Amino acid sequence: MDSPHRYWENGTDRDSEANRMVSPPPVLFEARALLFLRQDEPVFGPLDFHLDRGEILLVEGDNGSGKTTLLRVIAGLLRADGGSMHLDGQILDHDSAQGRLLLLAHQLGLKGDLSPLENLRVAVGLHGCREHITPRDALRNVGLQGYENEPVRQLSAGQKKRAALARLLLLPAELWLLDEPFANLDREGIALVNRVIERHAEEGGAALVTSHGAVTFLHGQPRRLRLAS
Amino acid sequence: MKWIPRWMHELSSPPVFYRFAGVMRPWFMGFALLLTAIGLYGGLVLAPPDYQQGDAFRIIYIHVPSAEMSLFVYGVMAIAGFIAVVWRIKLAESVAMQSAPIGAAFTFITLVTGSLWGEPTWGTWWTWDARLTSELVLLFLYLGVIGLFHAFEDRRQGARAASFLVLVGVVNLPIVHYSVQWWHTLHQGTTVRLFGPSSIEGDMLWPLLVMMLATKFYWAASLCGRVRTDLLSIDSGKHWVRDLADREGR
Amino acid sequence: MRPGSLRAACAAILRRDLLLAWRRRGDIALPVLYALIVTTLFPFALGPDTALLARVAGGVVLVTVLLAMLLAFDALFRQDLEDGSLEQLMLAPQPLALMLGMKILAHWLSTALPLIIVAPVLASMLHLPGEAIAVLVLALLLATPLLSLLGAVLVALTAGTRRSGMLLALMLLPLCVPVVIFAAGAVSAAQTGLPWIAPVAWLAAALALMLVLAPLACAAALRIAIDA
Amino acid sequence: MLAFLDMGGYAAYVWPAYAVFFIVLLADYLAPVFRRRHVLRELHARMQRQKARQARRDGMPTHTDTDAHAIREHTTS
Repeated sequence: MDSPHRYWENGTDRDSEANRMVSPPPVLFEARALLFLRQDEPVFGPLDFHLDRGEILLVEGDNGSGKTTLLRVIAGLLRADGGSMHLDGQILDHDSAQGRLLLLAHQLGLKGDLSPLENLRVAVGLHGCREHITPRDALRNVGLQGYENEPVRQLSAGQKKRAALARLLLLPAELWLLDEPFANLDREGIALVNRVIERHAEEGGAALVTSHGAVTFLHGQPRRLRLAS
Repeated sequence: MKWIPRWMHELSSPPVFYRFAGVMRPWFMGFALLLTAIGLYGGLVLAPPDYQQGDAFRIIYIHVPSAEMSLFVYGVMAIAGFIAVVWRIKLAESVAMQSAPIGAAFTFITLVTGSLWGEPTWGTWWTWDARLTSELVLLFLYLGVIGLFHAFEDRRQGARAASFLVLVGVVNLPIVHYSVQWWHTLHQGTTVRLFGPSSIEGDMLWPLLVMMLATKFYWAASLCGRVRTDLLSIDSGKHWVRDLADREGR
Repeated sequence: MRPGSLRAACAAILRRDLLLAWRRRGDIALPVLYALIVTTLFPFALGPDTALLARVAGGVVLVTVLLAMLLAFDALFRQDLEDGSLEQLMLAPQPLALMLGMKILAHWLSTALPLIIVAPVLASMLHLPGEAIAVLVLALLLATPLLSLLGAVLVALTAGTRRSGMLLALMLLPLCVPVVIFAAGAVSAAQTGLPWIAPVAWLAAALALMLVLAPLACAAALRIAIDA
Repeated sequence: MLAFLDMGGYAAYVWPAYAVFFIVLLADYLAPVFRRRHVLRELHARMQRQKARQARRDGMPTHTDTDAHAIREHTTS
């Protein structure tokens, strides 16, 4: 605990730690002394952390501690004021990240006048598509069968979130940045998000998941990154 | 940015610039007043009346320096704006944004004095010639920059966005000027020339040059004052500003 | 994994925006209606003198089209910014400038093209002679995309601010002066029997230049404007 | 002197032009002076309020980091 801005709590048990020693999984994402200022005061950082393939990192912190900002910086929407980010060992900046990471933010990025299916097709057009999955499959996997052609604006908040999750299933990206993915969801939806994240991790992807502290619905015991306010 | 000299780097720190500007401002203003006194004495008293325009030509001593400053300030603003957009230096953002009101003031003066000069010499307050029209467009450009800057909640973000607009304007201004010239020839309007004789007498010329220098000093003084005040707002959470408020704010 | 191709991405954005415009086709009619109303008002203000109306017709139609476009500009990025689509667009593996170019194209197709289609009607309401109408349409075909591109840069700059239509007008005025001059110049040259190729060529040259520069500037402006 | 003020009959143009020049520039020069005073006074008042609140909370007025933080929060809002 050399800095008030970070401390680690390793949630993995010894066995998997030992397994890792045998065949160390390559680091997917790494942040070095990552710093973001607003009006010359740090919003977060300097932060050092890394994310292996198949790993989920829970970003904790109170409201205003900079969780969303951190995700937006990693996504390249905001420019960091210091430090560097590396994806697969290569420096990540504004332009090079594109397509390798996905952001699920508070604003879901769905067009209200289009149906979930049309929204997903646009996303596929922009990003390309994973193998062996179609937009229809993705919608079925998130429990939106029957709503494929309904305008998104007529769906409930939870259903909109599911449609956004379907986009994650569909698009080829290794690093997911999920901002409060459990908000607006019922118990079934929470289980769905957990399934989706776990599958992604099993397939070798990684995810940063934010949570505002009190409770997290994330399964298992992920590594935690705590942002102090 | 290794190539930036050390003194420049230090000067771009807000507290240092604040002190520097505070010291320099009275000197700049003093020179400006002195030169204005000399220039206007030369221009209003010593210079003989123009053989065509009589004494009306004496408006030249404020009109032409103002017109020159309206472009000069835009140039400075564009350079500072470029630095602000590319390197995000706080002082450059401030200089770019605080230049805009000064430039707008000079542009406004140019338009009003031009109009007051036009009435007795061409018999009209306003004519759509290339120079006047460009100057009007320049005024709108300044107002747009000021408006955009104030439309943002975050000062620094507003400064960067408005600086970008300044750079767009740099490309635009010459195009406006030439297009208005072309338009003017197309419509065969009244051809007027702002400067009656193209070769101006020495007695008439030197006060003009002095006045041009005076407005430069004035600009330096005004910019110092504005940037200085702006830095206080920008750095209002910083210790140096809070100490200052402790001493001078009561 | 199949990475997305550039052409697919362009098509996706273009299709999406046109589809959205189609779903809200009532909004397409608004600028056209606005232009119609403004043009109708001119004869009432100037009197029904045919010669006078014919003389000002080109300019009136041009300025009306410009103002109608100005009304529609605000919608260019506003929705995308509010629902988060713009962020998703910025994360896509395609060059942002090109994607924005597609958005501008879609916006032009859904707002300016209807205006160009009714422009001959508006012009003949003001008794503009036939040959001049042809030149007017040609000038509009070059001038409106130019305005769309210029406007897009400015809209991108104001994207991070509260709603401000007047500010946009103030910012656009200096930029659209040359466009208006050359477009109206072409029409009035055609009306008086002078060669009108030169101003049209200038417009075409400016359009070619802005087709390259404006999307890049737009992307840069957008990055500045959402950086908060 | 009167002849000078008359400006060869152009007094109605020359003097207003000079008046505009000096008035506009004077306003431009003085604006930051007043604004600077205003900014400092406002900041001082805000700091006093912060200090008073801090004193009520802790029993004694001090400069602390939360103080600075609160000021920053205030200016951004």
